[in-house]
Amino acid sequence: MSDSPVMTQGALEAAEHAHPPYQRHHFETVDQQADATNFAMWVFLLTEVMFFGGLFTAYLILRNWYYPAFVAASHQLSIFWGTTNTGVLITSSFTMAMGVWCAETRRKSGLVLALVATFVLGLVFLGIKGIEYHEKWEKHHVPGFHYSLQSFINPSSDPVAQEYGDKALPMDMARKTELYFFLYFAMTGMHALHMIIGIAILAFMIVRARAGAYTSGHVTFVENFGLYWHFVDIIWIFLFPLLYLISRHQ
Amino acid sequence: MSSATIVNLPDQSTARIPKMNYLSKENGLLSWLLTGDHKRIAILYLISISFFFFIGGALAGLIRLELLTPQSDLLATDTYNKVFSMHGIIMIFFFLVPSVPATLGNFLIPLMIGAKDLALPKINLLSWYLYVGAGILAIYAMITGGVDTGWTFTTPLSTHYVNTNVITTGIAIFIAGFSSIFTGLNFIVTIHKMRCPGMTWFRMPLFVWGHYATSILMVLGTPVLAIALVLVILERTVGIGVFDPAKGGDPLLFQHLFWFYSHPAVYIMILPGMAVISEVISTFSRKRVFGYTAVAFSSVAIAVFGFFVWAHHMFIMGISNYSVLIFSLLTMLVAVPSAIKIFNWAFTLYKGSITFETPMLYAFGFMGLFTIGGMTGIFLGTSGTDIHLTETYFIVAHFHFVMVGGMLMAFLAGLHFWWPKMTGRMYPEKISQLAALVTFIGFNLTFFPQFILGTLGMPRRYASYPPEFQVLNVFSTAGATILGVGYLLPVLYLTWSLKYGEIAGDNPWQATGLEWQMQSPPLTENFREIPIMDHEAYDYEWLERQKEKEVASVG
Amino acid sequence: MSEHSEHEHHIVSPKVYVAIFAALLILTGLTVAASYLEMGVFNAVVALAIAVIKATLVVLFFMHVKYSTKLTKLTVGAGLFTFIVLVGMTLCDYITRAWGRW
Amino acid sequence: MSHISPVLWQFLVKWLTHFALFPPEASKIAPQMDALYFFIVLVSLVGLTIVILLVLGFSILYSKKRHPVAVQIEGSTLLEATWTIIPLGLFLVMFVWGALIYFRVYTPPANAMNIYVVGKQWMWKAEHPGGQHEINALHIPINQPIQLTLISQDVFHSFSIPAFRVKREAIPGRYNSVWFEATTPGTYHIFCTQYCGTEHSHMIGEVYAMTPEDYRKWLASSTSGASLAQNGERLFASLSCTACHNARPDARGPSLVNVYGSRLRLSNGESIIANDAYLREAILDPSQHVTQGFAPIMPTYQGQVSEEGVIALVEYIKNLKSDYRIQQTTTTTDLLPESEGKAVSSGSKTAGLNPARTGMVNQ
Repeated sequence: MSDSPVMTQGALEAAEHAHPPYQRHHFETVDQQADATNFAMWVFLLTEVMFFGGLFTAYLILRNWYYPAFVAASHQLSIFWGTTNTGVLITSSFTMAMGVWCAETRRKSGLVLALVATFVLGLVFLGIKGIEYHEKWEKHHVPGFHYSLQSFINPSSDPVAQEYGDKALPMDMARKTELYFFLYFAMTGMHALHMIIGIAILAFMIVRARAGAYTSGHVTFVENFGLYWHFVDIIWIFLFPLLYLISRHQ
Repeated sequence: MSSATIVNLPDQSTARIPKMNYLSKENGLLSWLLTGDHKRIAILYLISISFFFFIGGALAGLIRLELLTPQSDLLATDTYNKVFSMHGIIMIFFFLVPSVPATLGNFLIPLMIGAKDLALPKINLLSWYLYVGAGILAIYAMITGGVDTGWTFTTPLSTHYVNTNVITTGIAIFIAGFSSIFTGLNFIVTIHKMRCPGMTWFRMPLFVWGHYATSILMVLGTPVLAIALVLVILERTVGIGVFDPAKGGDPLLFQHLFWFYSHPAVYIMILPGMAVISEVISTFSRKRVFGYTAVAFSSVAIAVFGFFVWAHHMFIMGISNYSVLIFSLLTMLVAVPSAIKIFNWAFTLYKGSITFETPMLYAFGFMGLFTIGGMTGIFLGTSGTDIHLTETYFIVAHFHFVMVGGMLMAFLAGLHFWWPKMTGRMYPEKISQLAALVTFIGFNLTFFPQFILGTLGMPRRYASYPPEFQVLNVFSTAGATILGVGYLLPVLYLTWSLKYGEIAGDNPWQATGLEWQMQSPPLTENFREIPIMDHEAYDYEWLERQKEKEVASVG
Repeated sequence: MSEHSEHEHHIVSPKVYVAIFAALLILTGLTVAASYLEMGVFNAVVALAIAVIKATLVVLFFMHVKYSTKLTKLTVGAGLFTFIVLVGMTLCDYITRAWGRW
Repeated sequence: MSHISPVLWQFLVKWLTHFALFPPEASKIAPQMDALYFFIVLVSLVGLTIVILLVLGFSILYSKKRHPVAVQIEGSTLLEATWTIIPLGLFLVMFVWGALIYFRVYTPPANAMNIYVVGKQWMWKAEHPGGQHEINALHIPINQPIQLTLISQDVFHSFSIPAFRVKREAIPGRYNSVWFEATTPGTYHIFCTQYCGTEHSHMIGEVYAMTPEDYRKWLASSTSGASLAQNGERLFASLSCTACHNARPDARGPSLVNVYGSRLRLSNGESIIANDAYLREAILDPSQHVTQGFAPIMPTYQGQVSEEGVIALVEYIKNLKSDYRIQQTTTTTDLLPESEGKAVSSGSKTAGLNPARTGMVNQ
């Protein structure tokens, strides 16, 4: 036990300030700080997993109950845009990973480039999402806002439904498509919200990276943000098959 | 040595509060509002949760007054419904969940493991702001019409059949949830990454173990409540239908999601209480906690098993018989670690050297009341008797025994125990012992009759009730007044002691924890240099040696 | 679980990233193609299996878990476990409801 | 003081004369449940006594005055094992015992008389098979198993009769059931125990357990003319159900004769038992489970039929033991042009035509 129970006055902390400026005073070493913040990010991601967990549970139950409605409604999503978006997001994850690598190896221009690429890809993803949402809005497939069952009780009126040869759903089943679309909007919306937050942080990081903040050995922030960005990617990796690919052959 | 107390205060004529401490380092409101110091944040939390406790308590008083007579004469039924809903919401989300962790835990965990602060001081401050923001929103919702769904927000009542401030309150709880997540996250990271050299897992005080288990529950459980509330809010605003049977949703799904958090939440509320009791019992019997590892692991076991038992709140709602079997069985398993703890505490007293200061009295109260509360939980976990007893006053009495008899007693035990560390001054001993006794008597008179009421079938959340239940209700209300006095006393004398209490010195209880080996109140940076832990937790022999050394060096 | 504060900070080489990136794109193509095949219940199984593989790749390499401490691995495991408890035990209730009475 | 004491006195007298620790045991399950209850009480008391004795005993024996120096003890694996295994064993006994009772309460015997109960804000409406309705009251014969099929029209309610030790939630969208067999004639409380809104505490009723003779008298005096099944039949005709469910060889819908309780093969290859819940679902969500060999063409009646209406239909279908009744209905419907307004009148005519057959449908 080296700490002294004796109380004396007048702390001389200044003398201890031999460590880098980004080290917070309550950490003993930079490594400890990096370790702790990295672990904190992981614990935060646990929270996020459980947050989406509730939505996934609801999705699985309702999908089992109303499978025909979920199939017909999922046909309304564009597989082209969905696949493109998956590609875009995976690419952005890749550029982010490269960004982390650049930061670790202290390549400033590479880092800026990677972050900008991630930023742009993130915006592209949201843009495509916007196109898809707009399409849903036009077809009255937004639950709660003049929701229309036309595509499902009268598939011949809907070119997409015709393309997949959808049979008309009985009224009661057709109504359940609203549940599908609700889950679609809730899950992708929650995901998009995470994207927006991520993009905002990215913008901030680009500015700081240009100033060289992350290429002087202090890479924790970039790494932790990378974890967040990859997590958002993983959520989409599950959302894509669950929402878009329920069945494309019926 | 053979006096009846272990309190060892410095000579009052010469002793002074150390000039340099976390309270005196900076002055002004801003230095508090922008602080990153875990100890100051703990004090901020202490003030705010006390505020909410007394609002919740006042609402409880209204409930008891209304139930004095069988008719709903003091409050109209809808007012009564709002009152008990707000009582539940405030007490659970704004008092019990943050009570011990955010105050005592926040204050003590870094001190106990030899760290200069929590790992993420800014997140810690953010969590307090979230809490306060949520609290203000909840109060705003209460003032502008209240909410009458009960704290359980049962769908479809909360989504389609009430027109009170469900959304505002829902958002408030959502935000409070994130405050709790951040606290838990901070604790987990701190306990993993910030322990001082030599502080192995099994040298940590059990207080830290208890908070570690709590934090796991906070981090993993709370987001599910958050999403459930988001869905309720969306159901109300845009009519999404996930919980609406008319649209093909399932109201039982809400119950699943809600109780997935809200059952572990009761462990969030009780585990920190148990954590306090371990410290207090050990200190006042001068003995290492009996079966340290068993107590440590039982905390973690409660946290883990706590996730498997949520559906026991739904036995009569029509979940499948098979899940009833599984969840009832798992509920029996989660009861065992609590029994282990109780017996270990009892055996800690064996061959100890026991004194009866206020914290110890509260701890004894905790053990008795928590045993009753825990055992009555078995009545409800047993699927057969649950049918008759659930949703009656039996369940009200049960969880008040656990929450108020358990957690609140533990909170008061802890508050008195660490009061000298937090403020540098002792509380007055005699009157606080009296307060502990008054609380204990008032509590039993308030809640014990409710077990009988519940067995007789009186449903919970009734503004009026058949007249044959009146007598027991009168007992209960009478008890509540006594209980109210029991809770007011500490506020008065603790405030008094801030100025007039005796100077406590570093270690008034002769306790072993690291937090007692430093000045009271502590320095802002806790430790001038990071200590090295070279002994087990609760090593009273080490403490003796330490004292001898000191005497020798002074001599 | 004890501290290894001075653990080697592993830098993953860009080659690994490129390989993973390619694998992810290929798997995305696969999962889309699979959805056009008629496989009965296996459609869902295949789609989820591919998603799990993709997620695992991201977690292990992009998120560096393969090179991380046991604590990080444990954290990931804990998240997965509680997620499965939530989904699994809730679904159990729904599935067994159809079994009817005892 | 002098003017308070009579009140106090009254109070004490009231308490002493009415004092009870548990409600009357008025059903067959009540003594069984109480046995388990008192077993757990006993275990709790023993446990509590042990804890109190330990704490008090040690406090006295090892108070600082008597025992100034503590003896450090690490722990004892044997003791830990003891207080892990003994409570666990006791808890498991309670679990098994409790589960047995749970299944008894929620598994109605085959000969139970079925009464439908609809919960709504804020009343209980009971529908007897004979067509008797009652609100916040339930008349039942003793020594006869009674099954309650519960549903709510709006929010969660919970139907509780403490004297019978039974309770079940009435939730919207699906049937829950519970059964009991009253043993002692008398009047007992019905409570709604799930918080259900403003007037929750007024959702109280009485259950009248009567001797079989009294019950028969009550039945006779409160009949409304048509049995529940007859009401269902009327509704069945007025909703033009017979257009498809007419038991003809070319019918577009399956025959409903004797369908209740049978195992149906579904179009997706699964099979399902046609119970109350299934019948309800088939009316409101017909395409959820389509019978094999039939197209999913049935329209939904969600929003068109009240819960009481569904109950009447279910009761009618449950009691369809032969084609005779349905053909009667079909022929009458066929005579009329296919407009809905007319169909209603035809329905009532049908009911009026066959008053003599009430007994058969009503059983």
